[in-house]
Amino acid sequence: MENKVLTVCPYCGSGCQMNLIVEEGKIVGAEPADGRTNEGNLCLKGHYGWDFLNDPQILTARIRKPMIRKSGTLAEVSWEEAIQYTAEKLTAIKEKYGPDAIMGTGSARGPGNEANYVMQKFMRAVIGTNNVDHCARVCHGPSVAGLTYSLGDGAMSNSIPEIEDTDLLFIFGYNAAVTHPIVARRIVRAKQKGATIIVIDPRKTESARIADTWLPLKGGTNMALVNAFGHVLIAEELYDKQYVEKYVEGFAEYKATVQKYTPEYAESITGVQAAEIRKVMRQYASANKAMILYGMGVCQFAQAVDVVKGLASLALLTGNLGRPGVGIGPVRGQNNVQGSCDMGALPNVYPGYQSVTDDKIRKKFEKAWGVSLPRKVGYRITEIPHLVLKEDKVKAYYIFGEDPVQSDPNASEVRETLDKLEFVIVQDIFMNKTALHADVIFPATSWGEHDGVYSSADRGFQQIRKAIEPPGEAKPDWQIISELATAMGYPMSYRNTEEIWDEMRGLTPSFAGASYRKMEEQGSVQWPCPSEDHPGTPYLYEGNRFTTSSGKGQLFASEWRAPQEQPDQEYPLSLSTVREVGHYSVRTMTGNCRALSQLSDEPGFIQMSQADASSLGIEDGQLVHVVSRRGRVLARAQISNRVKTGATYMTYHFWIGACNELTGDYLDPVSKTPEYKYCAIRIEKIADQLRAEQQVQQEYEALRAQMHVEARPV
Amino acid sequence: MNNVLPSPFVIAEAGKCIGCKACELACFAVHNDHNGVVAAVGTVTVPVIPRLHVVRTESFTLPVQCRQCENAPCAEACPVQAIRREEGTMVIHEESCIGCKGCAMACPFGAISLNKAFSNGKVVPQIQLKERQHNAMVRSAKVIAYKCDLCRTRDHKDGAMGNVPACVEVCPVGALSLVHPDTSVSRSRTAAAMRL
Amino acid sequence: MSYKDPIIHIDEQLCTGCRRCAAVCPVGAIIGEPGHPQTIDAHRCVVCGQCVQICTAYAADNESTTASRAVKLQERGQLPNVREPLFAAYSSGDIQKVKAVLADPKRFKVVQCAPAIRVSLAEEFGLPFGTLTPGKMAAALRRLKFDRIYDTNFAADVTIMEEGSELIGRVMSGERLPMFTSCCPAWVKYAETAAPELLEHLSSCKSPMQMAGALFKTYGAQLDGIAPSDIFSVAVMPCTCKKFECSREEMSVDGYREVDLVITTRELASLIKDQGIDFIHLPDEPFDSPLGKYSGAGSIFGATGGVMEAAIRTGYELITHEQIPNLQLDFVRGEEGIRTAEVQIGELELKVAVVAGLKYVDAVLAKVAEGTCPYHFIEVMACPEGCVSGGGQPKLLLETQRKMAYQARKSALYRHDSHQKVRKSHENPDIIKLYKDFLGEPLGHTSHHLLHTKFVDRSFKEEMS
Amino acid sequence: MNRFVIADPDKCIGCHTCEVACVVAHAGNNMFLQDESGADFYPRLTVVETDEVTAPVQCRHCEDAPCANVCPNGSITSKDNSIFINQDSCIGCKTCMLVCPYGAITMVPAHKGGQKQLQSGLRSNTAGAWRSKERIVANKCDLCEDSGKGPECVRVCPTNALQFIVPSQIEDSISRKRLASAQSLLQFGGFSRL
Repeated sequence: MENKVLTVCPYCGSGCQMNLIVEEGKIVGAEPADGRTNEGNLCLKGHYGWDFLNDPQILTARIRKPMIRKSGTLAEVSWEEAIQYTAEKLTAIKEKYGPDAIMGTGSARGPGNEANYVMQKFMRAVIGTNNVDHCARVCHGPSVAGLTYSLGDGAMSNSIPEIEDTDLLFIFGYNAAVTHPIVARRIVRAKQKGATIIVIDPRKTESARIADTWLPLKGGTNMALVNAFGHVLIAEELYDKQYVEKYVEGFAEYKATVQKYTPEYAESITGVQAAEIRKVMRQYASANKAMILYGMGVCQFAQAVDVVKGLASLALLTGNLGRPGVGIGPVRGQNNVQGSCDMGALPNVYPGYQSVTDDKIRKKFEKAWGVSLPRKVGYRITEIPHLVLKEDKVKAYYIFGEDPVQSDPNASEVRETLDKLEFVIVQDIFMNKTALHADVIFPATSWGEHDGVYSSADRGFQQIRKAIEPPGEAKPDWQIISELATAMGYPMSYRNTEEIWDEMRGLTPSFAGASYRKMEEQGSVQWPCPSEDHPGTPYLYEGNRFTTSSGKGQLFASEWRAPQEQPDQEYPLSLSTVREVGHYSVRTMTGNCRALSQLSDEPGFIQMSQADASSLGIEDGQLVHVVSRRGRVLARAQISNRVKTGATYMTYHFWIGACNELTGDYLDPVSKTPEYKYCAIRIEKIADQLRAEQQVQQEYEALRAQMHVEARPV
Repeated sequence: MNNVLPSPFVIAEAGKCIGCKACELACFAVHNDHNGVVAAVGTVTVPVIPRLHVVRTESFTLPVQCRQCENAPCAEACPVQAIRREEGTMVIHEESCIGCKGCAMACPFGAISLNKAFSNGKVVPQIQLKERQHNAMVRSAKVIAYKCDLCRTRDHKDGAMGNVPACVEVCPVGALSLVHPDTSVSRSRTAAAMRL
Repeated sequence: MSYKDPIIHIDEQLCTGCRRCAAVCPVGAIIGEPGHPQTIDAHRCVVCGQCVQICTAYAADNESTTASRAVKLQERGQLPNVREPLFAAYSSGDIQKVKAVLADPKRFKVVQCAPAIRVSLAEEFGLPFGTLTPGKMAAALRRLKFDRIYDTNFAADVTIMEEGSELIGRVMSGERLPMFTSCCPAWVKYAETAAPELLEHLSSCKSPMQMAGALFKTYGAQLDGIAPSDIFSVAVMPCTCKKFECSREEMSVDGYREVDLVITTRELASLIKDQGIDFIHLPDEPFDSPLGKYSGAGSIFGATGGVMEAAIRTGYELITHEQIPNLQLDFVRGEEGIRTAEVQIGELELKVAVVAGLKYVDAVLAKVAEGTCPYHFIEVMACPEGCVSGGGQPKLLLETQRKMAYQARKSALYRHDSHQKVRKSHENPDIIKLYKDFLGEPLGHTSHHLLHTKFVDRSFKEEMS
Repeated sequence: MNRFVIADPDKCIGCHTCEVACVVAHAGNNMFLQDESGADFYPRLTVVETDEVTAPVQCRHCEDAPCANVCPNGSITSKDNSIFINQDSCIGCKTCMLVCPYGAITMVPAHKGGQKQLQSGLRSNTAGAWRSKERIVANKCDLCEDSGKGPECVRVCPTNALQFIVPSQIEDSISRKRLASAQSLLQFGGFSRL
């Protein structure tokens, strides 16, 4: 019997709705549904990215039972034992070192909002620390920080469907075709409808290819360019004086900072022609509706929050906010990274971005949760290596649905950190590189095996639904955490996700009206949704009332700082980490999908210019060594005439060609987001290609064995 | 002599055309020596495949034909370089054409059409390509792209007037003309100057 | 009237309303708005077929709005394997019927071809304009299984005998002058429709085709010992109006149709192709005697001025009993329009006019009605250059070649004439024999019965059914 | 005339969904359900990315298909308005691949019922052992004829960059363009003055 289960795609923040087709308890197919953002379309991951649920053991094996490290090796144990053991260990560490010695993560991926709510509640109410953070830190952390400062809310101001109805799209460091094909669809439609498209990207992305103007800036010069944009708006009096006067603050300081960033000065830094800088700003300022979209090309630099604020300032200067088809859009990378932020899996805020340092708010949560809560802002995940290795402050790490060894920069340092920690808990669906360092492993249910709510990148709450039974003894994340909390003396007895959701709504004014029923009825509810009779909010800042403390938009500019590590003689090329369209995040899911894994497989690629390849004598498709000060990996050369000479790109999904073995851990001072987009490397040609290919095969087999993949029949 | 002369082309004049299709017929007549088409209609044994097309609507009628584009999209679209510029005319080499339809789709004027190739009054068969017809595998018909070639290969001995394409010559109302861009532009300039 | 089919049609699915046909129609019978399909006023239409010749609105293969080609061919009375394009203006065909009769061994099939066929038929097979092929034509007809290959040219010689005698009589008596020729059925129909009061000015002679038809089923039948009822008489004509003429009620002899079916040059060509006859490589074969033997005078009937020239050659000698000094009468040869001349025949200064193109005849008729027309004898041909430019002739793809084609066909006729041993109708030995053995004398009783007719007033539209 | 699929580079975002769809459509959904994970992956269209263009390239089902015209044993035929490769009779001579001006044909191991087909006679020596050689056959877009649902790539493309062109559409498009080009001339007149 065929049965269709309506749910939301687990890949990327586009929030595409889809049906899983279930036959006899197994998923046999997927088809697009008519969701608000996807309108009956899916990309390849949505269409063909569900069969990891059948545990095909391609890259890594599903975790089916709890495990405890006993005398060095992981051994399967019962749930009781695992929970009891973990509760005791955490309690002991808390007693010995204090609650702030324990760090926990949220998960921006499969678990959903309820699990994140329970996790942050666990850390805050049970452990007693604000040490909860998650991978938003390594992606759109700067957006949350920057946009909260500038406008009030750390999310897309406008909705994905509005993209196609704007007059001008200003796309900065955002490769939608690869990261969000279904958002790229809107860009294509905007172009077809006549919008002007301006793309700022060092690479000729698909958006750049169809753009009216493409500004190929040098990597690591964003701030200089954004300052120059502001300079032109003011110097040529293109900005909306009335709007600035009425709704915006900080103009004088802003003007003073951007003063020296003449287009000519910016050209000397960015390589973008001064005339082009002027031209695009004239277009941007004169468009009736202009929308900024940006991505990791903005956020994954050590100077990221400043650039986010700088981009928001451009929208503020031109009055491109508070209406449909305008605004600024950080399109979130992971399916529920918006949601894990919404749920307060961040060290400084409770659900709904309520500050942990605000006494009134803290009292509300203390009353609801029946405990006293910590006042101090917690640690960020990117600080953990330093806090463990250098300051010895963190002793236990509860890693929930993340794989920092693969996803965080400077992997060898992350491994060292994990090994030094006294106690590491990994809660996940598949074996991964981080799990190899775990003391306890909790098997969790996957997307498709549990209910919940995801937040799409444009603030849309949407329900995910259980389609099949989980394998082995896997349990929903919220249930595992609840059992652990109970074992630690703080009973949690949720019966289902709706109970958790309703508790969360009761404590979060801006989400208060987003009930399951409303989601069911509307398909999607965009926050803020303060009351039961409120339909949700497609675009923020109606009437140009900003949610900053003063109610006004905040202009901000800052001096440009060069990336921390510059290419030199020894490491003459720059490396930026990117994504590829057929894979997702650390690849535990897509790497276990038959079609997707065959479209592109280990060891992954390093994209380079023809000129660089020629000077190194490298041919397309050859294996090469990529070396940085921090590591050395194998990757396959992909020669492209869309990249600049001197620049290289690696996708971060691959386990053999793991680019985060190479990346540096330089952080943005505000958001603590690492500089993934810029480090120095060199490429070494490999003479014996055949041997290198064999090496890749051997490494792959070894990895798979480590990941508990059963030996494949020859 | 560094200037590349733009190609001449045939164009129709709105308001004059009466829709008689004499141009289509003439076009066909002068391009089918190899099919034994001579002067009389009775010598025609193949379908009339014109290289210009009279468009008719409720309000007007006008023939449309190749504009001999300088940056011909058809030639760009051709994967086998069967479309080439020869003596100022964009010519489709029928022997090379593989019937891929790319040129017809690329042409913004709709000036290219695909049709069966004929020789000696018979369909030209494929070399090998066969299709099933009535339970037997038979050689398919070769299909090629057709478009205006300004009658460049036309035999002008039979009462033709110099190098004027047949369509221009037969139009009973003078709605078609062969335009030489260089001379017409200079004439327009002169005319504009005289109006000053 | 016995005919139902108006013969000339405009296919409304194909007509683009360019009205080029209206421009060539001599009688203004084509009605319609520009850009919309035209219709034919059958009452006015003289069935000359000039519209069929000019029409360029062909059926494109891919027009989904039109009926299938097979259906149209059937409607048009054409053979199903005809491969030439179909045009909006067309004449109904009879070739399917001819084909059926030819397959019938019980019928005695007799055929005649008009003078203009032998100078144009070859064009249908790709030969140059005006290629003269009487021998191949006869050979082709024989291969089509006609039992007797007779010829209209023979009857043209008879026409000269009868019409010449009639002219002499009228000139002598001064009655009913001027006298108009009556060979062209379109002209006759026009006269009957537009000027019934002047019908007595027409020669009472039937056309050569009808004379031939009448003789085939009488004299011919006797010669071959065949019952007239077994004879099937086909005429190949350059003319669409001949189909109308042969169906006129009065065109019968002793209860038999004089001509059973008329087909056009184009229809004959389609039948030759249908039968797989390699026309180009046929040997030259003679016509059958005696009704297929003709003089040069008979052959020039196909061109404007030809009847006049032939009549003068014979009339001169009948009146003067002297040999005509010059056989080539260039003053009556020419193109579209009116040509006049005065010919000194003994004492008589014969005033003649030649009208080529029906549209020029109105001026002449007006003069006749006024009684101020100075001519004795007027030849009228409805088509622009006589039968060579008839509506049933090979249709041209290129308008630009029309003049050249007509010129070439006419030259071929005159060349044919000049190569004949006998160039005057009254010197044709078979004509002499015909009168001796069968007719007696021109305008005699038998002639009157078989070769002369009366014309009808067709000015009332109601007559059309 | 033949039907074919063609991409609009102005809409293509290079997401490769079409390629995966192609493989899945030809493997059947059991591709996801088999225990063996080594299923072959041979898309019949290929996304090409150059500096200027991004678009999948696939068989144009040429009317005068050069592939069919060079096929030595009639394995490529015209069928239901498409050019069809009979993989059962293909001898793997590769000539079709060479002559295709679109690069739309690739040589792939033949499969039947999910199993790689081996040759009965021909053996090859790999790593010191003699084994029956795989059958290698020509592979290209077949318009997903067997599915009865039309080309899967067209169905899944998220930006509608792929179009399934049927002959009447070409005719219609040409007619539309003719009409438009005629209309564009209406406002002018008197070219003969030039």
